[in-house]
Amino acid sequence: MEYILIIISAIFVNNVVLMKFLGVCPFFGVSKQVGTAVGMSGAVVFVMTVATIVTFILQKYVLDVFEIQYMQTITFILVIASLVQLVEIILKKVSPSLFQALGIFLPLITTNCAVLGVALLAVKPVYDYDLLQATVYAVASAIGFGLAMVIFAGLREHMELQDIPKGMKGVPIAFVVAGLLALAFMGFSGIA
Amino acid sequence: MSKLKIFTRGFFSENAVFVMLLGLCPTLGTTTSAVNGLGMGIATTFVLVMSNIVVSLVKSQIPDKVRIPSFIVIIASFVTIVELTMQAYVPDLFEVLGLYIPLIVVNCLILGRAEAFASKNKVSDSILDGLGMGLGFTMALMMLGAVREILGSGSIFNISIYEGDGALVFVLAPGAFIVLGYLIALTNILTKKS
Amino acid sequence: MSKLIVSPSPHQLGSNSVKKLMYGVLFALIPTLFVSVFFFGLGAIIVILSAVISSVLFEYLITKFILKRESTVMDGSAALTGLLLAFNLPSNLPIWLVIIGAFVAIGIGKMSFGGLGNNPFNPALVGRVFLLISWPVQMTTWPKPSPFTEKMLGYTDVTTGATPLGQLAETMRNGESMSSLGEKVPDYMQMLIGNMGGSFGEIAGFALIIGLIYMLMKKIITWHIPVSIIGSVAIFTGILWLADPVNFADPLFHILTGGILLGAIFMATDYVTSPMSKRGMIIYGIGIGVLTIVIRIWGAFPEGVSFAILIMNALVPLINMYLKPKRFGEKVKKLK
Amino acid sequence: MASKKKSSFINMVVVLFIVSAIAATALAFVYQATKDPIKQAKLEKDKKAVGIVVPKFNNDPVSESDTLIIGERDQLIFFPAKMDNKLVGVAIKTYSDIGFTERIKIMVGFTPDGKIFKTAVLEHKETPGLGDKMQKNKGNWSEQFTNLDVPNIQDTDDDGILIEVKNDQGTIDAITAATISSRAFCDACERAYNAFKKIEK
Amino acid sequence: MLKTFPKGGVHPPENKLSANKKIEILPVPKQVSVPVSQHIGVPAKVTVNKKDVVKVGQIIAESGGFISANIHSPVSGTVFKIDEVTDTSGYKRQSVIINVNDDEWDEKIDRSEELIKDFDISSEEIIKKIQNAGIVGLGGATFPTHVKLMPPKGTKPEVLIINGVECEPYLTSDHILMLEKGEEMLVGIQILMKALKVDKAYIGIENNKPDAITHLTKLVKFYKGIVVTPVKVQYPQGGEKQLIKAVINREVPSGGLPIAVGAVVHNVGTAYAVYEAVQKNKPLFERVVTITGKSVKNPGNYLVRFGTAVSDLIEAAGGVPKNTGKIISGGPMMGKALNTTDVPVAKGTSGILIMPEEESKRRVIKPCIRCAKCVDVCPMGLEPFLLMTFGEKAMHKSMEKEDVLDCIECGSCSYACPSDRPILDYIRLGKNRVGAVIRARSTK
Amino acid sequence: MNEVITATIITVSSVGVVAAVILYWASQKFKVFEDPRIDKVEEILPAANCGGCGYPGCRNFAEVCVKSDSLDDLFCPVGGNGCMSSVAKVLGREVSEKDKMTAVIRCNGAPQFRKKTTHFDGALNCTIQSDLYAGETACQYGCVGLGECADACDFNALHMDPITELPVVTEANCTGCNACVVACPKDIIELRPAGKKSRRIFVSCINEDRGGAAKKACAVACTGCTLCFKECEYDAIVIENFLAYIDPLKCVLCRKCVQVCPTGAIWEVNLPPRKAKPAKETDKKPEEKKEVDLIKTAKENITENKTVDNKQDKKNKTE
Amino acid sequence: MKQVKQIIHPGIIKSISGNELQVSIIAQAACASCTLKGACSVSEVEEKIIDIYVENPDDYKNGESIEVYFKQSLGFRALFLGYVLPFLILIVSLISLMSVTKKELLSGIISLLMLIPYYLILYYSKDKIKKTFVFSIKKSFNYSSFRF
Ligand SMILES: Cc1cc2nc3c(=O)[nH]c(=O)nc-3n(C[C@H](O)[C@H](O)[C@H](O)COP(=O)(O)O)c2cc1C
Ligand SMILES: Cc1cc2nc3c(=O)[nH]c(=O)nc-3n(C[C@H](O)[C@H](O)[C@H](O)COP(=O)(O)O)c2cc1C
Ligand SMILES: Cc1cc2nc3c(=O)[nH]c(=O)nc-3n(C[C@H](O)[C@H](O)[C@H](O)COP(=O)(O)O)c2cc1C
Ligand SMILES: Cc1cc2nc3c(=O)[nH]c(=O)nc-3n(C[C@H](O)[C@H](O)[C@H](O)CO)c2cc1C
Ligand code: SF4
Ligand code: SF4
Ligand code: SF4
Ligand code: SF4
Ligand code: FES
Repeated sequence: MEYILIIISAIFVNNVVLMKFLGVCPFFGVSKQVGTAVGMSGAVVFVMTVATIVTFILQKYVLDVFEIQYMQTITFILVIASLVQLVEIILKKVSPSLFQALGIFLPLITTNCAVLGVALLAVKPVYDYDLLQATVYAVASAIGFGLAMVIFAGLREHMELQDIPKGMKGVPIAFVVAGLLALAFMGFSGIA
Repeated sequence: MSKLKIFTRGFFSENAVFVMLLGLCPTLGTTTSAVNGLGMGIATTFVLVMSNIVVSLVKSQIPDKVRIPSFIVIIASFVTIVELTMQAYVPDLFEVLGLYIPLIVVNCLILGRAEAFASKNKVSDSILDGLGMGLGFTMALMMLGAVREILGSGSIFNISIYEGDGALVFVLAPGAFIVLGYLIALTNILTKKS
Repeated sequence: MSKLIVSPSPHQLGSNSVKKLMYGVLFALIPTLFVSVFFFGLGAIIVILSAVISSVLFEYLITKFILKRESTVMDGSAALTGLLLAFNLPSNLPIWLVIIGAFVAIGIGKMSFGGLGNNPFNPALVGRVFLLISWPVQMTTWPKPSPFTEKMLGYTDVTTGATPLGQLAETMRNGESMSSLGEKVPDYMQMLIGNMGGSFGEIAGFALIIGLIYMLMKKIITWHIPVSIIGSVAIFTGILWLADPVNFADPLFHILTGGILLGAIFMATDYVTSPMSKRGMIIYGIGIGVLTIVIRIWGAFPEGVSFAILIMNALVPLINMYLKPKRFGEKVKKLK
Repeated sequence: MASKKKSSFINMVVVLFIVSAIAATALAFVYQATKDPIKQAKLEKDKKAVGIVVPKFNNDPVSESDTLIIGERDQLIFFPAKMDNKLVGVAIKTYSDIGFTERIKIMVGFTPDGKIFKTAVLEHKETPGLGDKMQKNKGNWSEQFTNLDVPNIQDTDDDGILIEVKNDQGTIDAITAATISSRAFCDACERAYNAFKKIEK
Repeated sequence: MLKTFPKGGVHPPENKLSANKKIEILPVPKQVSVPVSQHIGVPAKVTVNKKDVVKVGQIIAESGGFISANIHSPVSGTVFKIDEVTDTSGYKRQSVIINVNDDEWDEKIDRSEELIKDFDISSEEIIKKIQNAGIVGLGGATFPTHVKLMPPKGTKPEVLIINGVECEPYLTSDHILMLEKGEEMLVGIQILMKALKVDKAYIGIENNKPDAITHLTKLVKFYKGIVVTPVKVQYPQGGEKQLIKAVINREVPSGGLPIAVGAVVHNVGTAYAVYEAVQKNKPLFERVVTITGKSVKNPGNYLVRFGTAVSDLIEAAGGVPKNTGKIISGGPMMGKALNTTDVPVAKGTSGILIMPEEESKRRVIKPCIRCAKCVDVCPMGLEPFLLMTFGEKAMHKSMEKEDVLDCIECGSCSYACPSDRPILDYIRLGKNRVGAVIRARSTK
Repeated sequence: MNEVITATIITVSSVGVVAAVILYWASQKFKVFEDPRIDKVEEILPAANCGGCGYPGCRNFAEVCVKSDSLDDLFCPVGGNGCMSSVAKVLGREVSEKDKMTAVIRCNGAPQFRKKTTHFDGALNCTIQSDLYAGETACQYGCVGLGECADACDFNALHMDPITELPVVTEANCTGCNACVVACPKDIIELRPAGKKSRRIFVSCINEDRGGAAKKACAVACTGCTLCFKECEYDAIVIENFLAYIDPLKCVLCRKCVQVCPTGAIWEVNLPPRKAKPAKETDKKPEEKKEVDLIKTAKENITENKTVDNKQDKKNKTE
Repeated sequence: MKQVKQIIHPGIIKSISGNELQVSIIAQAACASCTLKGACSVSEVEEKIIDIYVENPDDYKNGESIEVYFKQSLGFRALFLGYVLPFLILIVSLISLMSVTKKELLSGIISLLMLIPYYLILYYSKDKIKKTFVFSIKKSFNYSSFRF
């Protein structure tokens, strides 16, 4: 039950992009096509999970032990930046053709803000998560990110075909759509 | 490029928020009021200027391949400094801005300026660039914060300007997106006309 | 003989028009209008008038001065948006809030996207949800229905009461059993004719169904969306109720209360924001039904139709992308 | 871009090591320098809150504070306020987790007879415009708690809880449209009151 | 329930003004201009020269390839010239212009009215005869009939379906043909069956022609293997894919031919032409044409020689009415608007419809309200609104993905659209481009 | 040193070094050699991404420029010769000068010369109309005037003249990108060398009908009367299918043909005004003279660059 | 003839070696137009080169623009192998280890290490994978220049 609550809360109620404003740049940048949005979500789930597990261990068994919590930002960002690269290198090394296939399927997989943000949130003292809860939280957040992104990509593909007034075309209308999407997601608030 | 232009383009032609759409998370997340926007903007500006200075100083000592990680370390250090200082001297603001302070690290604006400008230019120019970009960012955040505060809480800089409740949405997440959308539309229209 | 006209086929056009459809829906709303005025009197009239007039006016002003296009107010869609927005409000809402709601509905919800046909979200609901979140207090104080009394002439100082759904939420929050709810809310017959609290357009179940029948007969809408919404609500709440009748209300209660009927018949069916294929419509309807109940039972809001419709509106492009109508001739059937 | 260094494995490792080391050192010093001010700032907040919620005193309640353990995990800090060594009130830092979002932390001050003197909100993440009306500067809702005579509240529904909103058969008017926050606030006060009773003993 | 296709379709007002008008024979005009391209496929090659004397039924242009058809002289006289004349396509095409002199028929043609039921020739001979007679589909597409009778390798025809649906409003030429020449047509069907080596034929007739249904049902008892199948009045019931689905419940696959499901579809007029070609040696040089329209004085059905100017035909029906807006060759749903009345009647001309001005004008285009009416009525299960948007934005690749080539151009979508959007115009545009690209790809 | 400082330095440095190793590895694995000249070439290119060069975008063109051995077949019509020579400079290669090309409109048939016989009422799109039939006039070759070409032009070099209902090229903006040529379903538009000082002479008609028919359909059509052909001393004019065509490479701009053309189908652009030759004018019958005047005024209308936003115009028509 | 959903990318032939074409994919993502792409920290900016096997390499020349076709289902399969499957391994091992050992640190590290055998397996089956993920190409067509 506790896990279900974490999942629902992270996906719907406190959606990372729509409610918590994490990873807004890729949310707007990579959401022009549904296909890529779906692909990206899959990758984000993996990266976010791995990143959260690693940073969680780092936090709890290094930073907390030595009482240097204030080094959180700098260690987390280094770990995350290299992790993302590591994943790609391994993939490329291990299976070049798989890597190529992903290459044309996905535009990019880094979402610094969201990954770092979720990693930071997962170790937040108020939540007091253990590793499993933190991981579940990360996975759910990533799914929430992916969900918002896929829905938004659908809306934007649709908007491409519509007759949007000149001044609103492109980015402005995308923001308004995102706003209305967030408005709709407010309906989930309080589910707990 | 003239010094003036280096300084001013961050305000208008290359404004991080309205034109280049960088650093959207803090932009949206911290602008529930003008003051919060201002605070976030200043924190970001500080990191931006300082990291620009340092990057510009050490640029020739750093091998190409570790450029990015080095920059990240430099930026992250300044972010931590900001974090610690704010905790010590403006704890209330720090609490409101919360998560977004550490997230300054990943604001593409900062890494972007370090990479695209400071790593290629003199220290003095880098300071100007950082200051211009940072203040442009601050201005944008303040504007967004001000609009949201006026519409959402009926006040500006915590000074009440009309009676009664504002439209709550503007303080909440949807309002952030919507207001920014219209502000961008407005800048588009204004810049196209002039 | 004057110049011959040449054009590609077809040379004959049907008799449908946007205007006809929109006025058809307006006509179908008339019974509801009467019922709401019957129960809420002057308040209903004031809110309706201010919503419709300001919607039409905003659309006119925006097309004329901002978009600089031909005015489109005569097609009736703005009036319809206004009327449906009004039906979603409490009858004692201050006029300035109604006007803001109309502005948001038309300005943000519709004209920002280029007007009729371009908006991804239902404008009236955008207006309503905007109001609901911005001014939750005003938006959740419901006047008591008061047929045939002089109170009908009151607008601001009428007695307020709770909606059945508010009672439901309260009951569930307090962990009381459903039988205690039964004492607090009107019986189903009363609900069907509209004698209960709530937004003044949503109460009149019977009148709304008349509207549905009219629209189905006139082929303005098809059955898919309303039926799948109501059906999925009935099934979902039915399962919960059968499993645990003490803690969950019965399906009929859920269908008759709140905005399910208004939403299913008039709001979810909005052409612009609903899917294009029949299969899509059914999925869309099921989504709305299930989300509504989820929000009602587990969410912070006592009512969830508006949110459910908006959320499914957001999914419509995806539905359209993946649930295409069945193409002719995809599979070959062998003759026996 | 005249003299970019060539990348070799060694110099990369060395450079990054140096950069990290310098950064770490610098940070460590900043940390050292800000450590005390941060602690101070935190104490200051408590101090200020304590100053608000209990009658005039002339000791240093913060330095005399103590932790009270209730149940398994619950820990509340209380601050005795003394006027000329005579106890004039106790401030209790309490919290509630049943709010709309995350934990609400408040400071509740009691006079020795168990009455609430005043309350102060320390931290909350409730919705601006709704739940945040519990803050003093956003509305006068919390005035209800000033001088609330808790021991003499009638427990109408006999559930043993004294501080409750009217919806739960209590005495407190909830914030309009924010019953949940109000309930959480009451919950925190109740917790503090229970702690107070424990201290009394 | 009556048979019909499963999805889509519209029911425009039928307006069969000329329904009970007997076939009249239009007098031979003074001059005819016979286009050499009256069919789908390669144009025929002219075989006569200026000043040559020709008889009725004599070949004047020879088939130019496999998918092509012979053209016979519809009149007797001398070839005046060979020139470019505007035809129903709206463009100038090569035509043979003949000055009429008398009405002298080729002697091989049997001009008697007598019904000849029996035939005893092989399938190959039938096809040869049909090919020589220049018969093309008279249902509108003018596809050379002999090609359809020679199924490609690997396919086997199982049933013959005769299209007597005539779902277009106004038109009645097939209807009257079924009434007056029913028996001849049935013999024609038997010939076609033999040619295809099938033993089953269905005649699909829309339910709004009860007299034709009863008449033919009575007659088919004497003809083995032929069944009359009444179908629901629903445009475009006459589209061959729809008709096949309605009659034998098989769906022609996307991009496939009817033969893929073992069916071959012919129009009733074609069947009659086959009868005349095989039993009477009469090539295709005249056909029944409906002339109709609400403002037309005498709507009627005329037997017209090809090459006759449309203006002559209109004259026979009482002249061009005042306030004429549009003159359409064919029905209102699929017909082609003419830019002049000086075009010749050709093999594909099933009717001439005259529309008054107020009915001819299109209405103001409004934005799409996504009402899905077009999706509902599309018999092919396409999404016309989407195709139109892609067309407007020149997103041809997306159109290809959305199966634009499946569109049968029935126009139901444009008809149903409440916003009066010219959906089919843009779909056609897209079909053109996409079709061309696909061909270019496959030839590479 | 203090414990915290030690811990800090150790953790951060070790994380830093690990990151360095990983990123170094990454950079090794992901090394893609991108010729730095590609960037430079791209910078020179106009960034119109119009595809006029035959490649999907400017960057692709830049890549091809860098990779291929000679620049002979490569030309960016938008940047023109200047741009190509800068590219050549960057790459240290030769570039052959290409004449500037510009679009010319080979239809002269303003409504006063080409009577409309029908009214087109379909979707306002040239291709849709020309797929349907020959057009509103008796000339089946001429411009249908719905401006698909102007829509296709990305450089604001084409607009529809509301009076002549024909497209007008603004030569200064035209980059010769070929987009309009591709767009026009009637093949009205031809890319021709702009000529010295932008002077050029061409036949503004593509009607291949016999003289009489052509003339009947359009008063300013080329009837294939061969007068110009006979007049031309440089063999620059060929007549095929009753239509004259002036070879831009052979034409020396003597403009004799212009004067002899009885219908005014030959255009001269940017040539200085000629001295009046009253003798020839009076030769003509009064009626014809009137017609020539008419043509002249019409031409003035045509050549005058009215900058009307034709898209706006079209919008109005649609609504 | 039912069409398979395809991902289509425009690309340019970079080089040809034997039957293999090296094709560079033109970025379509937001990055392509982003002004800061040069400054972006991570790997998305470099161009993507893929190898494509063709029967008739003589038909193609360097620098030619083509369209790369890739079955969408294959894209999802790649996604599954590259990200989703290791993710599942990670999660499953984490959950099971946590419930068995109750030791966070140990379970976390072991489940991360579980990825190593996964990638090893992937490494040893790379030839098979190569056969699965095939691209096909078609020459580019400009639709607007084609008509009847
Ligand atoms: C976006 C949103 C934010 C809300 N924030 C709060 C809040 O901070 N505190 C609160 O008590 N209720 C909040 N609510 C309202 C509660 O969910 C719930 O509707 C309300 O407390 C019911 O109480 P009432 O009986 O006072 O209306 C919020 C609702 C929404 C939709
Ligand atoms: C290129 C082409 C080839 C065709 N080949 C055959 C064929 O081999 N057999 C056949 O029965 N019909 C063939 N058809 C005829 C069509 O299936 C169809 O009957 C004809 O186009 C008329 O149909 P309609 O009037 O419904 O459009 C062919 C049509 C086309 C366009
Ligand atoms: C929308 C549509 C409607 C059609 N309606 C008829 C019709 O009413 N009667 C008819 O004989 N053919 C009609 N056709 C043509 C048939 O599809 C088919 O081409 C014809 O029956 C084949 O016979 P034929 O080759 O003998 O002409 C229609 C075609 C289409 C696409
Ligand atoms: C059946 C039907 C239902 C409609 N429902 C709504 C509605 O719920 N809200 C609304 O704003 N407009 C509604 N409209 C009107 C119109 O579609 C709407 O204003 C468009 O969404 C504006 O682009 C409806 C129209 C029809 C025909
Ligand atoms: S899309 Fe084609 S097949 Fe479908 S209704 Fe329109 S014209 Fe008919
Ligand atoms: S019928 Fe017309 S308005 Fe309705 S969806 Fe189709 S194109 Fe749009
Ligand atoms: S006029 Fe034609 S050739 Fe010239 S720039 Fe425009 S589209 Fe290109
Ligand atoms: S030149 Fe061609 S494209 Fe341009 S308006 Fe004329 S017909 Fe249309
Ligand atoms: S600031 Fe760009 S993703 Fe968060």
